[in-house]
Amino acid sequence: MNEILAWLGRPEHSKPLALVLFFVIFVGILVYVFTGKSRARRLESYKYIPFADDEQDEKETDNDR
Amino acid sequence: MAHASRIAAEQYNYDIVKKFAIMALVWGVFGMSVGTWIASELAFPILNFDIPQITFGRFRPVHTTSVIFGFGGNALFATSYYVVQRTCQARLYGDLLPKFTFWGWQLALLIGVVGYMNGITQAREYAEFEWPVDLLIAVVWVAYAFIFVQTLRRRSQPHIYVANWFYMAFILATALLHIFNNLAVPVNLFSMKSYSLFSGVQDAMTQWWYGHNAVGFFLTAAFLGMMYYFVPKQAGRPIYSYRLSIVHFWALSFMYMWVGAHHLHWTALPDWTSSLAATFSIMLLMPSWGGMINGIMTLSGAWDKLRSDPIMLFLIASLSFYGMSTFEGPLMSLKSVNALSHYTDWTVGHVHSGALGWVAMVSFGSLYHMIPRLYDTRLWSQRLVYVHFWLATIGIVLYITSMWVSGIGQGLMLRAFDDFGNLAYTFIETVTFMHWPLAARALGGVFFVSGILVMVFNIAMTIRTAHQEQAAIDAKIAAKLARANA
Amino acid sequence: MKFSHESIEINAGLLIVLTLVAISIGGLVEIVPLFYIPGTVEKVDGVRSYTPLEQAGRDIYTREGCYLCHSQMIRPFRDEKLRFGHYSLAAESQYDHPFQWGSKRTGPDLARVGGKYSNAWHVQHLKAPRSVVPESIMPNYPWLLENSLNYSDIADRMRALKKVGVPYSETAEEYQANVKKFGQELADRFNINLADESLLAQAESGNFDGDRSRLTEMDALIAYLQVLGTMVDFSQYDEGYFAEFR
Amino acid sequence: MTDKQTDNAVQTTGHAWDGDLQEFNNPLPRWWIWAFYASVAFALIYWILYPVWPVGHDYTKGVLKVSYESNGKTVTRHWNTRAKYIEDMQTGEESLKQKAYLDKVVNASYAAILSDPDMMAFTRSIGKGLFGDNCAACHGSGGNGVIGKFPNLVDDSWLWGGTVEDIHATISNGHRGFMPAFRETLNEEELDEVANYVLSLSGQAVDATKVAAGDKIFNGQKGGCHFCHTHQATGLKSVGSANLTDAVWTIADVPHAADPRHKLEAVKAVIRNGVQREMPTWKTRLSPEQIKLLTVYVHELGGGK
Repeated sequence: MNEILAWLGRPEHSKPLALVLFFVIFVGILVYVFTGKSRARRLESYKYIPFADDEQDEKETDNDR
Repeated sequence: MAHASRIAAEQYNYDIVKKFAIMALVWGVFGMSVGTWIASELAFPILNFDIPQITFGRFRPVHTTSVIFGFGGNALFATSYYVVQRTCQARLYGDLLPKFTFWGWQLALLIGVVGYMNGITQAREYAEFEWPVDLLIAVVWVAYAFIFVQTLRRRSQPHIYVANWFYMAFILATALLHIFNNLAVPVNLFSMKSYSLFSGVQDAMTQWWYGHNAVGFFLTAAFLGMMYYFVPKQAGRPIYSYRLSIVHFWALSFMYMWVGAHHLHWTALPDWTSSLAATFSIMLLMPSWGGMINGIMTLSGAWDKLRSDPIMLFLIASLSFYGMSTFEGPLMSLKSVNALSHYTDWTVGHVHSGALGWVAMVSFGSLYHMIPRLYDTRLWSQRLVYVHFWLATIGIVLYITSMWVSGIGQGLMLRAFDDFGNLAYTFIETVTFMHWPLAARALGGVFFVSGILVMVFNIAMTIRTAHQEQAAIDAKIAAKLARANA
Repeated sequence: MKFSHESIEINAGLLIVLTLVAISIGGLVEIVPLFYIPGTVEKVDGVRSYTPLEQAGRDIYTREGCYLCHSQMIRPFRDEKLRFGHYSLAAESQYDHPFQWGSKRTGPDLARVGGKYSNAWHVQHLKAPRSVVPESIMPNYPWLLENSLNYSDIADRMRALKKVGVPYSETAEEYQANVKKFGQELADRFNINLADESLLAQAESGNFDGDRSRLTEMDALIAYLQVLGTMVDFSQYDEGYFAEFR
Repeated sequence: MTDKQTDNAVQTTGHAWDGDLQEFNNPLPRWWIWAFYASVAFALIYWILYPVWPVGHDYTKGVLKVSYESNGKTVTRHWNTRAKYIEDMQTGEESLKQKAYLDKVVNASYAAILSDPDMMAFTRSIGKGLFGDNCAACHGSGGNGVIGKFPNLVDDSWLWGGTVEDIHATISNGHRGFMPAFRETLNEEELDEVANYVLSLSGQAVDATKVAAGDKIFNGQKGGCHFCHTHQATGLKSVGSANLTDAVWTIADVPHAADPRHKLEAVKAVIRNGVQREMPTWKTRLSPEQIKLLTVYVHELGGGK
């Protein structure tokens, strides 16, 4: 255990370590994004964000008329 | 309607967006014209005219800087300020600070470009700005990042739309690259000359880490941000898969930073570094294509729009060129292919299939979409958009094919051996061979510049019409008020 | 879907932090080890920093953007060896701030152009390339012969280069170290306190532009071109030696 | 514009809040995922085969090996670009083809090379490249030189000698051609006289009285031209001085002068300013075999001597 800690503590080993850490995070993101029906639904709903402002414009336009 | 947009104009800071959008076109015309000029210099060297300021070596950075940071940069400022406001439904943070980013950016470009013509350069490709300009850019960039983040924090939506992720990554990565690649020691405080902190192999690696990620984050990630807003908006349909956009965002931001060393295959850079870059370049293909798939599939089931909407034509063509050049890139990053392609016009052609086909075309499409909305009017002429589209497309096709001929031709000639195992061609024979491809490339440039000139005319007429409409409405209101008061 | 203001802020911050992490790793892994993995820069004899005149010439080389058409990096291929000479070593550009490996060969590689042509040829070729190579597409550089060389800040330039690691000397100890490393004659050339004298002396003895009466930019540029690729004597080494560093 | 916005709004509300599951379930395209896995697999294989990952003060070397000869022993190293290069130089197909001829060259005499059609075919092939990439910058791709700057190699006049041995020495060691400037020694009048004399040597129409005066200067102490050019004015190949009697002009551009006055001026300019020319040394750049073959190639350009 001490040896592992010592190995991890060496600055020149920080690169492979950082890579492994990031890879784990990346896989985590993948899993997060593609599991759970309600999460999928929620995530996909975000694609309507660009149209939300039109709706507002529209309302204002309606009021204007 | 007019009233509504006036409310919108108060809700959103459109003034700054207009400024950047117009400067994008100004720098675009200038930078692309200079590009066509230097392309012609290579075909017909007499065009250097023995004038130091416009010889190829000094004029080439003027071209690259004007198109990447002038045209591309201003287009990105304009669209990011537009998109972040519209998708957050919040006004841009600050009032003076955005203006500072505008004037600071134009000043940096101007000093840079005038400097190159007078021999003031760091001699690092795409990072030729000398140290005082680098400092100015750094300050502008910090202001930009601050404005962007503060605007994000004002959003009324709970979620940050993915386009803003791409813009955010572009801002962060550019800051990181800019700072580290420009570490240098000035000769003295009053000298425009500086020497890079690193030397030789480390300097080369840092420069191409920067150089390729200028492509990766400045010219790809940021323009994907543009794509993620303007393609759905113009198509009137949401993006194909939001989850795909999340995955490919993270894959792209992670993997791009590894690939710079593929510009240094077979050089004195250690082999491990360039092999590593090659493998990440290959793995980058699918994450890159994620954006293309998402954009193109957005149109699935609505392909008829391509027949009636020239702006959509620009956007979809840009995605096709994006797909093509992100396929070509990993191919060229393979050591065996790179051995042939490196140092030749193939690289130049590849860059331009991305720069003209992807970056310029997606910008044209987005600007055509955005500018009439900023001025609350319609485009003056749809027909001229078609004219622009075909001029641009012909220009690009001429450009890319002539560079394939020139680059692959030169690469093959330089490594050709005859029956005795001797070199089959001398270097100068390859120069002679390249004359006609180089001339054809210059012609491609002429087409492309003609296209943007048509656009500038169309946009100018659009803005003029907008002003006239506005004046007419104001007159009507004034008349009404006068009658009411009477 | 309830979002408090706080969690929005956290999300924006998290996005920034994660993005920063994502974009930092690649650069870290590829750049940092180049500074400490032994053998990245080969151990060879002969590589030295540039003399003041050569450095002034190098500054003109970068000013004119020569790197946009000429590489200084010969790759380990048979055709390049036959055409340009031995492939370039990392050691050969260890004092190059900035590096000038280039990315495009519109003209030939210049890594070993030193000594290949006479000074007179360079003068003629830079002034009017097509007068000697009719097929050339290089621009004319007549002003190099017209402009006097401005070397007023050469000592400052050397000082700046010294700060980034080039072995120029300012103190007596530094000078002695250079004498040991490069010999008396070169150590004098690398002495910042004698920068002007050394620059003038080299221009006088080299007579690079063929006109002793004037010190022009042409003198400096040719002095630089004539030293390119001449520092390492490759006949001293077995070919396998360099392969050990990769 | 209003119409379009209405369209968008209707469509958006329709999709977003009617909960159309079809829209939500846009999967990642299958082929996209599989292609991504394939590229990752490619990278993994690459990482096993080639040097890739920096670890500590070293890097992973990969399992691929390259072998080459070094000092008579076979050396095997992990795959790297430099070992690949040595391997290609030693055992590559093109190298072996060339080597077969180069090995013959080492021991062959010039006469043997010149009389063997196969060797001459090889010489022309390698010579074209060697000359084109090295010599042509000065002497022109056809060897015609530049009058006043770089000697013509296709005529029959050789400053430093035109035998294969002479040419070999010239290429190997280079030369420094030098003629002093006479602007201090001779006045305008005298320059005119010498120039008249020089032109008369190759039978150009000139002023007879000036020729006689020029003769005195040329062959006397005042000019001393004969020290290098000899009394016969045929030149000395030991110092590379020109033969002035053969009507071949390498420095003064007499052939292109419009009229006698310009011819005179061209010659006077050379005498007034002197000559300083340099041919670089090639033995440090080219191998002995290459120099030998280049010698034959250049010799053939001028039709030999």
